[in-house]
Amino acid sequence: MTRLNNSTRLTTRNWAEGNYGRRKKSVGLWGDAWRRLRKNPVAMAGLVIVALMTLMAILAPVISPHDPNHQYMNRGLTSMGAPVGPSSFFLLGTDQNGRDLLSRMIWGARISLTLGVVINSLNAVIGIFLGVISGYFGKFVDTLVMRLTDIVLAFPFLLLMIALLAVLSPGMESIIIGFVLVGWAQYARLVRGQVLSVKEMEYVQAARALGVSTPRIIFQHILPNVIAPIIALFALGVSWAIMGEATVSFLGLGIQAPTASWGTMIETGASWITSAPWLVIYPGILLLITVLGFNLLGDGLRDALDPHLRR
Amino acid sequence: MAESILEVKDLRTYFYTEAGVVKAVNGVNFRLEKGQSLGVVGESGSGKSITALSIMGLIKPPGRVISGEIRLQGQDLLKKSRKELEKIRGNDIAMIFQDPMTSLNPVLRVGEQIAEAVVLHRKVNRKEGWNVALEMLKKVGIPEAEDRIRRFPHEMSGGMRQRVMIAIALSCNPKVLIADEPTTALDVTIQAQILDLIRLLQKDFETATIMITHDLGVVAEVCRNVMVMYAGQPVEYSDVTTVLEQPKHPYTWGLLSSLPKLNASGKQRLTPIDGMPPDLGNLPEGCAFAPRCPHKKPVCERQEPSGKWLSPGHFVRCHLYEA
Amino acid sequence: MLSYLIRRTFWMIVTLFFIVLIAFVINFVVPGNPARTIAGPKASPEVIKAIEEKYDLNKPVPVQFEHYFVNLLHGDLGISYRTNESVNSELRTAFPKTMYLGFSVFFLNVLIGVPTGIYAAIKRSKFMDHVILISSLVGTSAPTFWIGYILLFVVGYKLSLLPIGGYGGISHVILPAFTVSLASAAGYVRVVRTSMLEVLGTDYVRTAEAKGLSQSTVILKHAFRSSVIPLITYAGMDLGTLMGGLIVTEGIFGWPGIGQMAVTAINYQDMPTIMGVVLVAAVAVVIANFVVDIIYALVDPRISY
Amino acid sequence: MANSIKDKIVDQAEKGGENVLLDVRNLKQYFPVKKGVLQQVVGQVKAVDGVSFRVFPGETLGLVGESGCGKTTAGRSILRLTDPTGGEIIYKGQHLEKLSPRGMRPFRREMQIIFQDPYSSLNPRMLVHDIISEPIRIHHLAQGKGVEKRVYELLDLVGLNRKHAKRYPHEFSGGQRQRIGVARALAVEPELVICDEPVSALDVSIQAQIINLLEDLQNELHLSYIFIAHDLSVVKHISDRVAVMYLGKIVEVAASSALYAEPKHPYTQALLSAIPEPQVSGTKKQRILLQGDVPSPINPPAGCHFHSRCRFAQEICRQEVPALRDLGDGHLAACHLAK
Amino acid sequence: MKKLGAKKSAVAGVLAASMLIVSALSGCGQTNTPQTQQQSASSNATPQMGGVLRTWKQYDPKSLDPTDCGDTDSYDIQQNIYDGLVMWDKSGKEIVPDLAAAMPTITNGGKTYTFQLRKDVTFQNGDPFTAADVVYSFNREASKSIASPGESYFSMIKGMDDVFTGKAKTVSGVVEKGKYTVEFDLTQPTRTFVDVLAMPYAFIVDKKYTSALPNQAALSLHPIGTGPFTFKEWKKGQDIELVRNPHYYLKDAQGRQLPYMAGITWTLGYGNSVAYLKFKDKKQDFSLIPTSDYVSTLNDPNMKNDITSLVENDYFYIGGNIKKAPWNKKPVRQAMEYAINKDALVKLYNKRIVAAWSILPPNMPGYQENPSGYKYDPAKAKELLKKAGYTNGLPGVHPMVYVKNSIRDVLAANIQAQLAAVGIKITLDGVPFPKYLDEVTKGKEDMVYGGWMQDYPDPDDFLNILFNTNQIPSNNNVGYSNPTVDKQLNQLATVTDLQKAIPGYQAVEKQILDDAAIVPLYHDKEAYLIQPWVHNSQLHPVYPYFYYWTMWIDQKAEQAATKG
Repeated sequence: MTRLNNSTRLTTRNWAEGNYGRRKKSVGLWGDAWRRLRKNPVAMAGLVIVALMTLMAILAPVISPHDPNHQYMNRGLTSMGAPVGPSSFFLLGTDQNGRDLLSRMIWGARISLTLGVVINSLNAVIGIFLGVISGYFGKFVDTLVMRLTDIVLAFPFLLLMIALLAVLSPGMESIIIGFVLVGWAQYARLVRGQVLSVKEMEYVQAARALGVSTPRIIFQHILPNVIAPIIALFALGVSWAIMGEATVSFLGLGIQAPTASWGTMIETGASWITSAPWLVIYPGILLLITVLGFNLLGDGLRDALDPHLRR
Repeated sequence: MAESILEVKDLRTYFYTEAGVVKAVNGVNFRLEKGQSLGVVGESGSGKSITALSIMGLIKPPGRVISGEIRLQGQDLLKKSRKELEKIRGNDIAMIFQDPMTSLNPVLRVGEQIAEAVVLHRKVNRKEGWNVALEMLKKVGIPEAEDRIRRFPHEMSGGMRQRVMIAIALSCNPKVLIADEPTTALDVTIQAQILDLIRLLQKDFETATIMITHDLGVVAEVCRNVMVMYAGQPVEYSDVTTVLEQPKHPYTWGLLSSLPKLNASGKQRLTPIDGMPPDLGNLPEGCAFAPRCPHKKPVCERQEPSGKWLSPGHFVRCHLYEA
Repeated sequence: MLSYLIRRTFWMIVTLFFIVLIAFVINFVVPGNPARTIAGPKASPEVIKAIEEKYDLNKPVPVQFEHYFVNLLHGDLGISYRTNESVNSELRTAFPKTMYLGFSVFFLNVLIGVPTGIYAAIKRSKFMDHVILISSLVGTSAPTFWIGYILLFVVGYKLSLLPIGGYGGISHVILPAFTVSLASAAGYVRVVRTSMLEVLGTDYVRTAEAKGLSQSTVILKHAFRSSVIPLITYAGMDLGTLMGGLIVTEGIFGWPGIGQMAVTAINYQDMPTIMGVVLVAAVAVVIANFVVDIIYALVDPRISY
Repeated sequence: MANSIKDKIVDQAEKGGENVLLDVRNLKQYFPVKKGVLQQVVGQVKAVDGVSFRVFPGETLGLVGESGCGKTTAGRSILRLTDPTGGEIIYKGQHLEKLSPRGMRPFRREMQIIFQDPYSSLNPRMLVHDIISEPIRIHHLAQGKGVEKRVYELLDLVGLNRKHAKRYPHEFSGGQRQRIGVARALAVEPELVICDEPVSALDVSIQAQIINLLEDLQNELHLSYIFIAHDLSVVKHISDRVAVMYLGKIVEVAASSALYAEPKHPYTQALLSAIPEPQVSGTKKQRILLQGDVPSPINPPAGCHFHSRCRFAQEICRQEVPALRDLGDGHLAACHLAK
Repeated sequence: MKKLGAKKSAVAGVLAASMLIVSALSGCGQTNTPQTQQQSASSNATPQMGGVLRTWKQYDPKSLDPTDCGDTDSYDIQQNIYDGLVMWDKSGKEIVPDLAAAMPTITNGGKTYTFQLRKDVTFQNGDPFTAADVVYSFNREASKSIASPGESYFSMIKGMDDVFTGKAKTVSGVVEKGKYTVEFDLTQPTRTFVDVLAMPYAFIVDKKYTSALPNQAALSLHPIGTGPFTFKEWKKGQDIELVRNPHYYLKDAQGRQLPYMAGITWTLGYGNSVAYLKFKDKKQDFSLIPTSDYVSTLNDPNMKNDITSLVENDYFYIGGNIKKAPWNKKPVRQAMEYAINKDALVKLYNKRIVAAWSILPPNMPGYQENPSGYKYDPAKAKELLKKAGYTNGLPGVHPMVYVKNSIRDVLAANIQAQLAAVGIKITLDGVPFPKYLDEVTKGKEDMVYGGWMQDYPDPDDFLNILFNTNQIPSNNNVGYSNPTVDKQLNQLATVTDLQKAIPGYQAVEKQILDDAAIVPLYHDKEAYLIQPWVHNSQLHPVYPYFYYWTMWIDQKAEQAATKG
């Protein structure tokens, strides 16, 4: 799985001085970012994928053609008990238990997205909290937090997860705990860096000169200005978590049966590549597309929200 | 009339951005004679830097030189191939940029950065290239040049770096030197040193110089002729005394009266130009300066002035002088 | 520079200490008695007691940690519960193999990533740039384990072009290295492209162009050289990720490195081995980051410590 | 009109009158230089190294010097945006240098700052309305509808349109943004405004607009300014008195007209002579070219900091730090040789 | 002893790892006999000498030291290097002499066993084999510093435990009675003593060589025994090489020196699916059949003849923890007996298992097909639940712990659905083997899906160890306790003639099932692939591996096949 790339931003040089921008009707920076995002067809493709996946996850009970856990012992399995291939009844075939693969893939979206969002929300909260403290107050706290992130980031992520999941019981909670133990560091580091640079901005100095209280400086002047890269990181983080869950599940430490999780589906389907290739190919493709969607969106957001592109 | 080195005719450089076509340079004409020094003055966005980059052939997408001629000793640079231009750049025309802190490659030694141009254009070997570099460093007044030649740019002060930039530019004895705000990023005492140096070398190398600046003081110091630009067009051209003392264009008036005078006695209120420079992506009809002009006439907002030579050597683009 | 080295080393040691501590804590909150696992269900209490004594498991956890730590200072990672052998000697066999695969991946990454990244930067916003960017994202998004199986099946078995798994020379390393590289080279492409774009927009590249240098000189001598630093950072950071990719890939292709060692050890809850692998991998990452910092200083004259 | 008041102030300053608004005494602001294994402090950047000056009600004190001379740092120390290393800051008779952040709060209403960079000085995530109303709310200067009314007043005051209130800073040009910054500073109705290079990022024509605005506001609201800038002509134009800084120290203070007409310190002389003037005819002044660069503030030359570049330097200059002496008529210079 | 999950652990610690093997091994043959279904190849063809068998293991063996032979992977390799005093014959039903010259004479009311040793045996390094080596080996097994997990199998030998607990220096019950005579004194008559002697922990090592080694681990890396193959090299994670021992003491019926093959190489490190592909590619002589490829392999004319299979002596079951409600109610347990459609499980496992209605597996002495006469009847199950007072199904959701692997996930999901259909809601708790052991051996679980594999073919190994009250909770994980059953089991253990004990065991088995202590699910069928040029690949019926020393390779056929 990929660790989140450290911000690789694109900067365009100011090719000419001065203000050439056309005066548009007043929009906030978010509106501005949205406009930029809309012009980026690749990012929009990502957004569409993400939206579709979200929709799929929410509407799973409505759109999935079968109960994802219903085992069709006769219709869904050959006489020897092998999965059956795609047909008009099972659009993408069945799995080893005679369950409808498509339905399981649709329900699997719930697991993947829930995990991705929950993990990253927790990471973001912890990371922002520590990053702000570390970046704004500096000194001892900063050293402590930064050393901690160094240590966390020095662990080979997957090994740590394996060790952790070997200790905790496999399952959703364990995955969340494990991924949060590791994942917050990325956020903290990013936020700290942002806070450090924003803190020196003259508008923060101005706020201090005006007697604005420290909490208000943090919440009104600093946080809103560091949020943009966090949003991009969030999208990339979701892709990281989805991929991570799949990898951990692949190693047999993931979500418990019979819950439909893409990683587990690929794991159990992996060895069927010769005899029932649909078991591994379709969930694999769906996983790839989803991760790609979040990556595209995250990249696009990073560009759209990048303050270096502004002015 | 002296020999013409560089002649720019009706140069137009546009940028095709998402927000529309930005007419950064919109019809620039001038002529530069051997050894002459031309000041190009204007505020941000007046197109003076883009003009320089256009001459150098360094306009990058989304920008494009859409029309005009740039004749260097009669040959139109706009018709040259990339390879041919590479032979001319740094050799016949050299350029100094505004910010000496960022204009030198941080990972290459200063000597290398001078020598590589010499090796390239003068077809000498590396060692000779370094010798030339050393000689140039001495010429631009860098003390302990033998030591400094091995240094990296970050080990030098801004003034020193700008001297290195000048050494690079002059190392191949160019016919034309374009200096784009060479002292804007420097302190005033260092600026004085650099301007002094430029003046000295101008004489020494007999290089025709285009000095781009927003500071009329700088122009007064080093230039013989001045071209004032506004919104991508030259609005007034003349010798420096005329422009500073008997300007004809309302914009030039405005510029001069905006400046606090050092030698003024007592308090005098400044007279700024109202409003803001126009959006180059959305130029007004008629004269671009009209919306800010205190002397505008109805015709100014309808029709672009074509410009007029009031005397040989004094050009003004203003409806006040067109009849 | 020297004092920087000392400071950096000091922090490296602190980091490593905490890594040891964390690894130890994780391993010793494991439910279940390792002695019982070793002895099996039928073992009498005496056997279990004897095994506990043998592996130091009857002591309080802080004492165990102290013993472990003191041994560690002597370079001794303990005895594997599973094989009864010293973890050191097992790592000595396995780690070079992981290095072999890891460096092959690195080589592929640089070989693919750097030229492609430069090319994309030159062709910025052109068709090929988009193609490269999108395919690099697809590469990053493809699950390593999934790709591994598919490559193994198609290239190894169906086409019989390369060996089907196992350890060996270049022909053996190609498939697993490529599997990992597919995801990570994409990162290199993006980093090189981005940093090249950034450098290509700088004033000093414009200066180089203004000197009349040819495009290739400008790109290779002026732009790439100074854009190499983000690449080094990325490569250093990527190492941790690489480890992850290697664990999965080693399992699929039967590559006898530390990744496989870890997975086996986890199946047996062989804690000394797990800790050994985690430590070695963490040390590798920490040292790599250290080396990266040193290389920085060598590559970038602006950095002095 | 206004001139008569100004003259009175200068007069007061020269005579050391009692009515002092701000008295800065021996202000020091050092920044540690860390190195070594344990990041021990091995030296200090003496950004501001014993600066003393006074500001009188209604006057503009210009603070000039080249980059790195400490003028900006001095401005920020006075406002306690950084904690000064030493010295006293006495505002209306009260010492500010030791106050807690809470204790500083009342004084935040009295002293304000306008920044150089019109881009980084406004929070890009806030509407202009919110930027200007924030200080009003914090200091409870108006309630409810009153806040909005006050915002509009301020916008009018700095020459902006009311409908601009509902826009974001990035939609404005540099000059307009600088006006917003001024409006924000004036929202708390301060008496003293520190203008930190407020026009140096602006084009000449816009610069003049802002200078005029600042002058008008001073007359209207009886503000005092500390005007920090490197552009000597601008400083001369706007200041009643001017202090020249070099390497963390003030080398010369005098009434603006006196200083420009007859600079006493060799550095001031060189500085003034270096200014390129947009005039061709008339008397060309004699240019004094300084050699070399400004020395490092970590390790400034002993004695007079300027001696390494001074054409008159003598032995005493290398040994002793010159004091800021009154050479008559309130014209102070820190030079052993000045008369 | 074996907990399955654990299968294949000849001895104690079993790994979740080898579970992959469990899922893969399994047979196709319809036969219930222990005979392996042999490929066409010729029992009448003459064995050829030479050729190297290229076989495979996913993981490195735990150890090549017999005191640490905790898993079948280690056993599979060690049995070639070492010999014991006795071994199982090819039928798996009878113990025959190995290093002993004959079966022991039993005296002292079944408490003294005297072995005469072979005199023609040397270790692979040339050292002669004598009674001193036997005594040394048992003392080594008992030693505290080694802490062998198999020590407790030999507790019946006098003084064994004393050495282990440090009360004595030497094992008093193993006595050298002459250069080639050894006497074992037991604390009480034990029918299974000779069975235990066939276990790998009782392999004999070279006293002179082993006692001179610098440390214990050294034997594992440089093992020397009397066996048919000599250890050559172990490249961790890559391969293990054994070569023919030319001085092996056994000859075949025609008087040819055994073994036939020049060596055996196990390549290590990759998974089942890769091994399968390598087998198909003829790069490997042996492979398991991945679950996913089983059906297609059966239908593949090129491969179906390469399959060898055998029903194993194991059984899998589910059960509630009888110590806890609601499983303490017999009707609830009985309801479960009727709730599971075992044919569905057989189908899901591609018929690589046989449905089980009994505890003892088909090849075990005393096997009965369905002692309590249960059948699949969900209506009856619901009725029984009602009888227990649960009209709307069992209250609560019950986590069922099992050793996780992909096939067990499939079966568990089906069990879950079947139980849900009669009103028993469970969740699945698939865990790694160590954690599974931790839960069940402490009786913490609510429900368990487990398995058991024989150590030796004696009903005692299943019924006594799994259902005696004194085995709660370490092996009697469901907490079954019936005083009558206990009494019978204790008595049956001392009966010296197994045949006489069988009717008693059958009655006990019926009683346990009548009490519905557990629900038997299925027995495994071992099945794997062996290339047609490998002959005599007879499965070991007790530990399902090969008798490598009687296998031979048709090298011409191999060359022809691998070239083509």
